[in-house]
Amino acid sequence: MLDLILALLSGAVGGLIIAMMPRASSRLRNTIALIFSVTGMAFSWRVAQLVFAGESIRIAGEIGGLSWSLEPDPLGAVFGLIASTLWLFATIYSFGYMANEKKQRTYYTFLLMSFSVTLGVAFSGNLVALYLFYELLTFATYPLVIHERSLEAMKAGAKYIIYSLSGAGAILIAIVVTYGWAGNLDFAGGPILASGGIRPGLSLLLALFVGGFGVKAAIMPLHRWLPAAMVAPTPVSALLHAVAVVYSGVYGILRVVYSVFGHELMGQLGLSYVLPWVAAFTILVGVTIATQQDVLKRRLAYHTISQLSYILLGAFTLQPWGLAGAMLHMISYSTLKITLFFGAGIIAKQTGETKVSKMGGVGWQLPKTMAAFGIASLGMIGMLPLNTFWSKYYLMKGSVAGGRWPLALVLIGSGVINAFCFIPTVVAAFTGERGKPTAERGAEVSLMLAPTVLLAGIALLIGLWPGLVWPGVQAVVNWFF
Amino acid sequence: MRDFILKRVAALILPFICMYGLYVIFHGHVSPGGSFAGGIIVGLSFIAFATIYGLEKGRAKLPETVLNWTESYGTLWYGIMGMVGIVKGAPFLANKLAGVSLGAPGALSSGGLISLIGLGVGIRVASTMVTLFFTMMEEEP
Amino acid sequence: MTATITANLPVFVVIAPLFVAFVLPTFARRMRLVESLVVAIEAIGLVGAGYLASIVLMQKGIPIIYSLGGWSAPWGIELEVGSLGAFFLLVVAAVSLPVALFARGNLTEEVGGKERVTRFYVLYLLLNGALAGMAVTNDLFNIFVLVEVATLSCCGLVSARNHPRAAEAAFTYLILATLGSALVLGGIGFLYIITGHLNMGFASQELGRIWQDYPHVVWMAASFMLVGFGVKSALFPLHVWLPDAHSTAPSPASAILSGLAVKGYLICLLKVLYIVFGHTLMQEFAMHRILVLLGMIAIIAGSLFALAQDELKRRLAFSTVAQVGYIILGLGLVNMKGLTGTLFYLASHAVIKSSLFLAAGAIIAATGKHRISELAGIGRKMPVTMAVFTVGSLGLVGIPLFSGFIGKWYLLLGSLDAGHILAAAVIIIGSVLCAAYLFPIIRVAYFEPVPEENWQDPGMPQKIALILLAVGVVILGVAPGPFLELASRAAIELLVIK
Amino acid sequence: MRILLEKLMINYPYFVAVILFTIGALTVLTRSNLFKKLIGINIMESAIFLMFIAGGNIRGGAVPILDEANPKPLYINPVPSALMLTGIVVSVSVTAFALALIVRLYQSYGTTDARRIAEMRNEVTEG
Amino acid sequence: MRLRNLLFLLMALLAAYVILIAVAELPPYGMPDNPVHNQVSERYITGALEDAGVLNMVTAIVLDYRAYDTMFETIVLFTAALAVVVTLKTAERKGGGK
Amino acid sequence: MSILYFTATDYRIMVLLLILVAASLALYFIKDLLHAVIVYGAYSLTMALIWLQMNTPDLAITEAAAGICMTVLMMVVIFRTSRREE
Repeated sequence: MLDLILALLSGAVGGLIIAMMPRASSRLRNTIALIFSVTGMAFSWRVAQLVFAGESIRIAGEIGGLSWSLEPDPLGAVFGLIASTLWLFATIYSFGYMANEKKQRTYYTFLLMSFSVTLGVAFSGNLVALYLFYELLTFATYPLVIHERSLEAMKAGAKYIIYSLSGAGAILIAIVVTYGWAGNLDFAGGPILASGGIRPGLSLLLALFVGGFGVKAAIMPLHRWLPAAMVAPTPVSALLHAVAVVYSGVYGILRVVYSVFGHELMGQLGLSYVLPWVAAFTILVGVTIATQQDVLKRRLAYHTISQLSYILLGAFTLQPWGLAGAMLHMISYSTLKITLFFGAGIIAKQTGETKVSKMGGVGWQLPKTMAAFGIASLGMIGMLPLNTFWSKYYLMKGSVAGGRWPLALVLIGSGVINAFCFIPTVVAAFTGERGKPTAERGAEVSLMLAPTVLLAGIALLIGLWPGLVWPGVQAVVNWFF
Repeated sequence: MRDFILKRVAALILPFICMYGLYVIFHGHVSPGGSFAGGIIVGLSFIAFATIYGLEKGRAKLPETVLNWTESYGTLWYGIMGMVGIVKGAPFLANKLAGVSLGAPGALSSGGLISLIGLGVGIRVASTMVTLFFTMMEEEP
Repeated sequence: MTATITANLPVFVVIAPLFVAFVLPTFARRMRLVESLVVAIEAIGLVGAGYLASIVLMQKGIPIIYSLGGWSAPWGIELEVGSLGAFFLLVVAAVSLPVALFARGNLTEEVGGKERVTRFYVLYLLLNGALAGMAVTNDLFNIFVLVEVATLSCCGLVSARNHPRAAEAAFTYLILATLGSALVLGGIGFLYIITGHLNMGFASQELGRIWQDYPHVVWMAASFMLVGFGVKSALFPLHVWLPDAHSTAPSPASAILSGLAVKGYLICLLKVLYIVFGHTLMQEFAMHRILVLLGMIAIIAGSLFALAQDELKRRLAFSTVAQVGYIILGLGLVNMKGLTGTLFYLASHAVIKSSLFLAAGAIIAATGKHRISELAGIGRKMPVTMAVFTVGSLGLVGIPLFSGFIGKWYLLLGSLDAGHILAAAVIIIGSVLCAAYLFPIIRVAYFEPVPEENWQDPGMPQKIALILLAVGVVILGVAPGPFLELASRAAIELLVIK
Repeated sequence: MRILLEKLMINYPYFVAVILFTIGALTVLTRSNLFKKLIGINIMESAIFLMFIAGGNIRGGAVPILDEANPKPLYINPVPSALMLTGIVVSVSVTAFALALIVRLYQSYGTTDARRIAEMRNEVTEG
Repeated sequence: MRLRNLLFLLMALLAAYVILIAVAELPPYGMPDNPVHNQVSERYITGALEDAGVLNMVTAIVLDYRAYDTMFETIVLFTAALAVVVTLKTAERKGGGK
Repeated sequence: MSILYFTATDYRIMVLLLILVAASLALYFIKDLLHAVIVYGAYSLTMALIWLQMNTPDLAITEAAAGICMTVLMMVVIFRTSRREE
């Protein structure tokens, strides 16, 4: 109980403390941010440990006749683990990346605030709390998106807000309908709508839910805010728009599929035959568009859109193996994608290059960065020594088990396109004149480099020893099946 | 406007118009008419005075402060009459229930509080009319 | 003594502000005294309304009936403090106190000298008394007279601003509002001629007995009432007077007009529709569908108009048009959740919109700028004001933890119960549009370069008033307990009448 | 239609009230002079009064004032007259206030025509 | 402008027609057994003398049975006078004395 | 229709109502404001006569007084503002 509260509060308290100190030196501010990130991470690890141990933690209350509750289950715990761990890395990376930027106070305040809110999404125990934190996440991250304060940033921010609020509105209607039908909104007692059986309008409800959460999960027709939001500073793009915010959308869809409808009810709906193909479409089209992009961050953004749908695909197969694959992909993809973004950030910061076509020879200037980048690129294809191999393996297994073997082909095909997407960049980076690695010196670069390399290492480690994360995945699968 | 005959005739008639207004106010409860109509008639007599003798003389008859006070306290008078009921332990604006003697039917003093309220309303309607007229006449465009 | 006051409280909450209003003009010169008296009487009114509400809550559905002059219901005028009355009384008292506090010492620029300010206060108190009267009255003709007092004092408040545009807006408002009250009177006339009763309860009983004989008359009476009160409360196609009137009035007047006066007319409409006609008759004549349709149109159109405005107060005024749409829509969802949502939304919008208008007034008074595009960086210069504005905006958009959310939640529940999926969608679209027209203001205020000028937060009483309203928004959103209880009780009472 | 007209013959005061109401509303909505709008409002209100009073009237009824010497068998309904007394006061008040606003507008714009006032206001805002 | 007036005229005629249909349905004018003449007006007619002590029933209603309405009626007049003064008296009164 | 019978009072009221309609139409069309106000005075006096015919003398007196009062106020304002123009 206390662990849960502390995990949730640490980010908010840290953000408030930073907001209260307008004149603090950047060293002090960094220290505070670090301390609170670490405590937040530690307590969410502790919560996860308790949850996997089978203990139930529950905080509940009521707002105006609406009861809310915080009650992490294995799925929430895994999301919390991913978010809190990567948050620490991103915070450390920010110390280097943001060292010479302006408006650091606002940046760190809202970075820590969104940490709290994301954990809130992860640990929410019913739809009301989920909706509340989901809505708050939009507002907590908005100042980070428009951090540049340029016209482009403002436009991107407006787009982000409007898309998110529209999605949240759809979710609100869906929640109201669910409440009207089932009378309770708690996740704990099994799938909410399962007891009511099949009824007309259920497909529409599912479409509302998926559409609403799909905005943040960047499902293909609803993805347009994500490339626009790439104007944010790199750590923000890396963390929020590759992991935390989009994962909250993905997490919402997982919740809807497995906690609101339940896989049995889902299986009876006609829509459940369509949704995997929507995901497959997004996978292929997203990655294809990504290969056309020249700006590295935009390429990464479209690539994110594509990869998120792997997770959704796994979820929509409604098979234990598929869910396992989705969970594994959630874990492994996040480490790799953050590595890629961090690498892109270092390249942009140290050489000023943002376009892929002009990155020839960058590798000689930034060998360590490009090495990590290369490892992550290989991971995106799904090569063996890396963790994504396992997730793809289980995803394919799930789709074949669900009788939809063409989906497996989609996965293989997208792996090939992924190869086209990043490998040429890495190869080109190591061609051309062989310069000296001068750009990788200094405290700031090492602050950025350390998390990058470390994350690449973690990805490799998980790939070599998937048993490290398997218990968590197992717990989630057992929880829902 | 400064016609001599007009002034003389007005001097003869206007007091009677005013008296007639007061009559209408006082006899509101036994015959047609009532405080509102009577009040307007009284007000109109003053308005006619001011039109014929000039605005300054009219103002001198009824200074702004007097009008201000009649208006405010004339409206309050209604409330005070209503409070009589509450003081006597009956609801607001009670008349018979408050134990006020209703008097002999048809007499001028009948009706308990009704005639008192009517008097207050009549006076304040008259003063409102005069205020409206003066305000609209006075302000220079 | 105490017993007398308690027994007569339903009438005291109405006449207390009026009595103060009558004596106020005679000491116009002593500004301090006038201001303190106004704030004091508002505070007393709040205490009285709170006491009445607590009694009503404790009595569990038995309304307090007060017969004026001792004449019982069909003969005399009857005041009824049920859940609905107590609810609206509480809203009126809770909003008008901070607004009166805000007006302290702030009016001379917009209104003029001491005498004019005193008259402004008198009109303010008269409006207040009329609104309180609307909350508790149970008589059709009394509603008309109260509506007239409210209309005239509203127009007076608008024209109190010493500016030709204010006079023009007041004239348009006066003409259209009088047209509306003529229609209301006509509706009352129809009802009176066919039922012979002016008391709402008796008229309703009689109407239930004889409505088959006069179907067209009933329909016409309802549409007269709807159009009449619709003009007064700025229902969408009839809203033409509102933007001018509410944006040119002095800021406290805009706050009270948008926050409360419009709500007063809506409460009257609600009483007429649900008490006199009753929900069975409403459904019989399909009035509820018309209301839902009008509400949906108003939400969308008002929001789109608001988006197009660059002047701060005009944008807020058009937003009122949109929010009235929500309340009308909720009136059409003839079920318990929808009515609860409407009533709660009415209260929350009263608090929110007055806080927004007061904040806008403080900004305009401090900077002299009326346009949103000129307000860059104001959030840094006037932190309290802008924080209140932000809280108000979040509440209006319907973010959880703020008051608008709970209202919208119940409206959504109600519209789905009534089977209006489209209405639910429009409610959500309205929220998104609301975000689209309010958040740019906040963005401009906080995330754009800070100007050089020395702009400052308003003085202490104004700050307290703003903070009180913001706290109200948050409290209504986090712990709406008694308010929600009263609203849902009122909804139940309105639905079981027939 | 014929039945309608027949019924309207019986209810002729109501019929005239509706006509007056329509003329008044048209005057308010189509005439741009402020005085005309004001007069239109007054016509509308008096139409409503007419409807009320006609509703309370009885053919052959007596004036509602008791005459103790020779009591009448049938008095008309006194309620509408009482209500309309209030209504007349209201319309007087509205008229007075509207006249004051007209004076104020004339001071500012030099005209009492709504259309010209709107034009002048637009010029002022643009300039 | 012409077109607009024509439109208004058509709308007004339509509205008048609709109202006329409703009005034709009202109880016949001037009949003693109309629903208006119920126990309420009966009480006012027979009880005015006893309850209020006045001969004029209208006065009895205005100032006794429904005195609350009349109070608000005077308040309407008060409000109007005040509003007129607020609108027209833009300058402060000259001189200090009252 | 058996109840369609008119008494002398009815005919008087009908004539007065016709005058009323004529006056209101005139008010719609008259351009000269001063004339319009005079017609308005006639209108409200006709109204007072109708009240008298309808057995409500209280209302008749009040209407007459109020009509005169309104006419006077309107005249004052017309003299002070835009005399004789529309």
